[in-house]
Amino acid sequence: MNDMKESRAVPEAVLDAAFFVRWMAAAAAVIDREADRLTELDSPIGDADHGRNMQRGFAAVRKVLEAEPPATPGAVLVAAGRQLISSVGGASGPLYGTLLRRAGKTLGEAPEVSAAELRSGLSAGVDAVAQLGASAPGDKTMLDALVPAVAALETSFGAAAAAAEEGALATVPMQARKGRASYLGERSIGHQDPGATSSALLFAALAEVAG
Amino acid sequence: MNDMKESRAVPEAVLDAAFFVRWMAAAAAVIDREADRLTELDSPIGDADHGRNMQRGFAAVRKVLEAEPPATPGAVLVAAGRQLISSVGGASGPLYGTLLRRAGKTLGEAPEVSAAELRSGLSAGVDAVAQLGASAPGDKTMLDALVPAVAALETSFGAAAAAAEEGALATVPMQARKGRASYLGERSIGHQDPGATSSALLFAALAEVAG
Amino acid sequence: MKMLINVAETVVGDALRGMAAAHPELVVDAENRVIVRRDAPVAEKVALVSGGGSGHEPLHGGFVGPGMLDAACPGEVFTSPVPDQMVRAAAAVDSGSGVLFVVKNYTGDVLNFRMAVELAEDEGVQVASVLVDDDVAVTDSTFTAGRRGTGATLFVEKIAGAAAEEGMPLDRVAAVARQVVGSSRSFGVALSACSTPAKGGPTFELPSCELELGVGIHGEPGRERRAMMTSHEIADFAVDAILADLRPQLPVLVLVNGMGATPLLELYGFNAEVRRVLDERGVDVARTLVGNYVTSLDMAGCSVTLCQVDGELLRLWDAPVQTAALRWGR
Amino acid sequence: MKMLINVAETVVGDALRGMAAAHPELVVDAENRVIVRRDAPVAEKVALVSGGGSGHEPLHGGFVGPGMLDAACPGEVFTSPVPDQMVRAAAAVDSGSGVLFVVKNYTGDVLNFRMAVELAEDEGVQVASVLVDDDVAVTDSTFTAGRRGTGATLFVEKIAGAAAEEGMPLDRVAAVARQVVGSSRSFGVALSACSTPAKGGPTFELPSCELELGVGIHGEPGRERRAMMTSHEIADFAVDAILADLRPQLPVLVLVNGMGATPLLELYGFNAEVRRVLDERGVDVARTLVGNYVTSLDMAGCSVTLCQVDGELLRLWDAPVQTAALRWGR
Ligand SMILES: Nc1ncnc2c1ncn2[C@@H]1O[C@H](COP(=O)(O)OP(=O)(O)O)[C@@H](O)[C@H]1O
Ligand SMILES: Nc1ncnc2c1ncn2[C@@H]1O[C@H](COP(=O)(O)OP(=O)(O)O)[C@@H](O)[C@H]1O
Ligand SMILES: [Mg+2]
Ligand SMILES: [Mg+2]
Ligand SMILES: [Mg+2]
Ligand SMILES: [Mg+2]
Repeated sequence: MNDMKESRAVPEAVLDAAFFVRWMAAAAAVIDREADRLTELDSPIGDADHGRNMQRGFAAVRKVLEAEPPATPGAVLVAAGRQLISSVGGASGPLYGTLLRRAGKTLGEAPEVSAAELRSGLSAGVDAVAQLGASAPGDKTMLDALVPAVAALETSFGAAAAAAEEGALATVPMQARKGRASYLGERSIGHQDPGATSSALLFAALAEVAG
Repeated sequence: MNDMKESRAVPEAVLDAAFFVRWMAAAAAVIDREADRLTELDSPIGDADHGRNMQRGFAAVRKVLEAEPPATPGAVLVAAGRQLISSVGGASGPLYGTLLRRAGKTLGEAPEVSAAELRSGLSAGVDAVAQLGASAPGDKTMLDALVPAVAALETSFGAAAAAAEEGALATVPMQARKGRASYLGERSIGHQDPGATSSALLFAALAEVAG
Repeated sequence: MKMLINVAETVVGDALRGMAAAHPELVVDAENRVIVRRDAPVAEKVALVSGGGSGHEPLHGGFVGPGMLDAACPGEVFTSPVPDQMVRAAAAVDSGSGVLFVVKNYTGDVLNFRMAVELAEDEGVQVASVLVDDDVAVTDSTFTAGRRGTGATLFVEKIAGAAAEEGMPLDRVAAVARQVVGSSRSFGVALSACSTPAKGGPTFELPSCELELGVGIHGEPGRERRAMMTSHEIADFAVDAILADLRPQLPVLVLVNGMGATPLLELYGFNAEVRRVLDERGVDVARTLVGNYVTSLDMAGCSVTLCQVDGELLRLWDAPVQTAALRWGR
Repeated sequence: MKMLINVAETVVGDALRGMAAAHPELVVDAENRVIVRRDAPVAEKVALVSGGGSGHEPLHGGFVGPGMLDAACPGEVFTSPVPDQMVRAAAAVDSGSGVLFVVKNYTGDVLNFRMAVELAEDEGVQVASVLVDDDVAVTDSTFTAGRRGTGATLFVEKIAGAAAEEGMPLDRVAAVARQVVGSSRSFGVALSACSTPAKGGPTFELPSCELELGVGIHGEPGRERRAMMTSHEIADFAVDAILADLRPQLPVLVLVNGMGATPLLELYGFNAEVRRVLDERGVDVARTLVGNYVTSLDMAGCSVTLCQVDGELLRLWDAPVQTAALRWGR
């Protein structure tokens, strides 16, 4: 994913509903490819279902977006978020569902949004995740990828993808304080968080479609 | 066990109750030593309990004979047989129990018996086993060791032990027609019968105490 | 192989003490290894006694209680109990109306129960026996020890138990039991071997890509080893093996039985496939029971038992039963 | 790892179809994944709804029926169900007297049920929730997701179910449920990992000479790995871990629960050891339940749950229950 750092900065980009549909499709594709790895990561410190959960969720998202493509960026994200909530279950369903729904609601009904607007939308989504999960960066969760990614979005989609990836890697030495991995106490140290890893995939997909 | 072939012929021997108690004690000892092997043999073509069954039975036999040593050879075998029936269960309990009980009853109440009398007693016992088990030599059971052993007893205890051992080995290529191994059909071929093996141990113990 | 035990030697006795602690409605004699319903002997009632090797729990101890067995005699793991246990059990439950021994067809069980019949009759107890031999995997029965007794034992104990509870005399209860045996067939598969405490490891090796077809309940290998099959394929194979031997004209009771280590989630999924095959073959299902009832320690796998029932057998099946493992009705 | 399945993707749906075939007394909606007792909604009765990941069977679907749950929502294996299922279940069972959600404390379950509460209330259903968090293996709960919900769920569903059946109003039923949670503690051990269909193999590697102490019911490793222990030692460890947190002043209900692959023979033997420790520690036992009730697919191991009960809770425990997995009384 290093080459994504090279993606051009896109503060000037204007993103329409089709772009968001492409993002979700790319996310579904990369998650399909990486599902086994996500489940593997969820095995030593979780319950070995994260890959399947994400796969099921994004397959449902892709299906609903293909069947009835919403007219606005906000509507795409809201529909995707609702679909995740209705099809994933587990911790990741409501959390990712809330991330996208809140981001979508923040984008409002504009037919096109700027990269900066997307960044504020995602930022609001990440705040909602932290609130719902009662979690913060450093807890060894998806937030450890999401928070730096949204911050780096100021620079470029590629930078965001790279930051998410780095954030996911940074969860390895952490002791989990939220989610299933927290039950392991110190034994959670030394493993990469599956949710942070899937978050990195979502930003990789974003950089890919932007890129 | 090859050296047992060298045991002197003892048609002239006179065997008292103490001899029979020693036989049972020697049988208990050798079965203790070989219990795991018997269970191993019972594993591919049975239910992996023959060693434990025999061990439990002969431990009980030894205990009762030590606590109240019967006065006659016949009484020793009857008591041993009853003890096997009361403590083993499985197929081997009633079969070996019947073998010893019938042999003991055939010996009657004489305080000493000759080797020839022992042979007739065991011969009656083996007939009773065949009747109870509705089985015959060639069925891949204890009879494949017992029948040649009793025949060879005419020569010597050592010869009987050797014949029993040979009979046990001869079960390897047989297809089982009785007992649990018969459920396997052709897959029972190529394995030594655990009951024939424990019969060989009983005759090895007999040669040892005679020897 | 790790087990939740102290030492192999005390496994059965320990389990009986634990059973006594959990079931005040039973009298569990851990030393003599007899489990008796607390209100036995029940006046005017034929008593049912069964038993067999341990390792098949809840069979038989879990089936002691009103409407099913009056007593059970657990042997060592996979080893028939001894005649002394059976005689003691018969004496404890006989009300004077006689005792029915329910015997699974294994050489050991048959021989030990046969001796027990003689001894019990010597003590003045009237005894009848019924032999359960339902496993269609064992063929050529004239040249072998005959078919094994497996899942149908549950049907026999439940239905004959209900007949006894209704006050039928010994010969009628025995006849009902034999009717159930004649109407029942089973087929089992293993996805893994089991580990006995005495052996301390698996009773046979089964590669991770294969399964055993036609296994019994004592950790023996089956009649045939094949490449792993789907639940759909296993259901086809097992049901067809049964139907080749007994084509039901009447509705059937279905037992989808787990061998011990197969999750209930999978057993229910398998039941969906069993029902599909039965529908395809035109066999009506009257009742279905799914669970771990006639087990093989920690073996992974399952068996299917079908029992075709007329109105009378179905009524007896539906009659109330109050045991540790099977309960319904009032 | 071999499983008795077709493909991993359809495991839960297949199981529900098999459950529907076996249990005509339930309405099983395999597509929408809701299991409802057939006579729901029961007039004037508070309804109990629970749910969670699949793989813990008979929990929760096996506990649907008179005297216990009105509906259950099974998620994917080890994955919380989605809010839509819970809302659908609540709508199906609400008689107007309100619905109690019984939620095991896992982030996923908590978040999904929380969303369901909002949605159900939007639809005019009065909802209360109770969170089950009984696992003493999880410490430092202020810095973690808190204690896990495990075996006590059975006690909560049974006892609150009886309270609802008696006609108690929603706040009383919820209070009873919370009293059970407050009075219950559990501790679990694993002798092996389990294998999920999605992963196709063990969720962790456990050498043959070691066990995991303090495991949950989702195939996670425990808090600590040790050299294999005897049943005696495990009982000491588990019971003492519980008593260190809650020292019962009243008699207790004991659940000796199998994780799925541990034979009932071993569970009963383990119960003998649990009873011994409790006797030694001066804890009175009111009732004992031994079996596979809150499982972890094919994991070998067990858990102990104690629930201290006053006369009222004991009466509600003893009250009749008619579900697939738990039945007694009339
Ligand atoms: N409280 C929380 N806040 C933020 N993220 C969380 C929280 N709890 C769990 N997660 C994320 O969810 C991921 C696990 O998702 P998943 O495996 O799909 O659900 P479950 O844990 O229910 O099986 C974790 O790796 C972590 O990143
Ligand atoms: N019908 C029979 N006649 C003679 N011997 C038999 C018969 N059935 C079984 N056996 C013997 O019993 C042995 C098995 O004994 P054991 O393992 O103790 O009992 P079980 O088969 O009940 O587990 C077999 O190896 C065989 O030698
Ligand atoms: Mg997970
Ligand atoms: Mg054997
Ligand atoms: Mg045996
Ligand atoms: Mg999960």
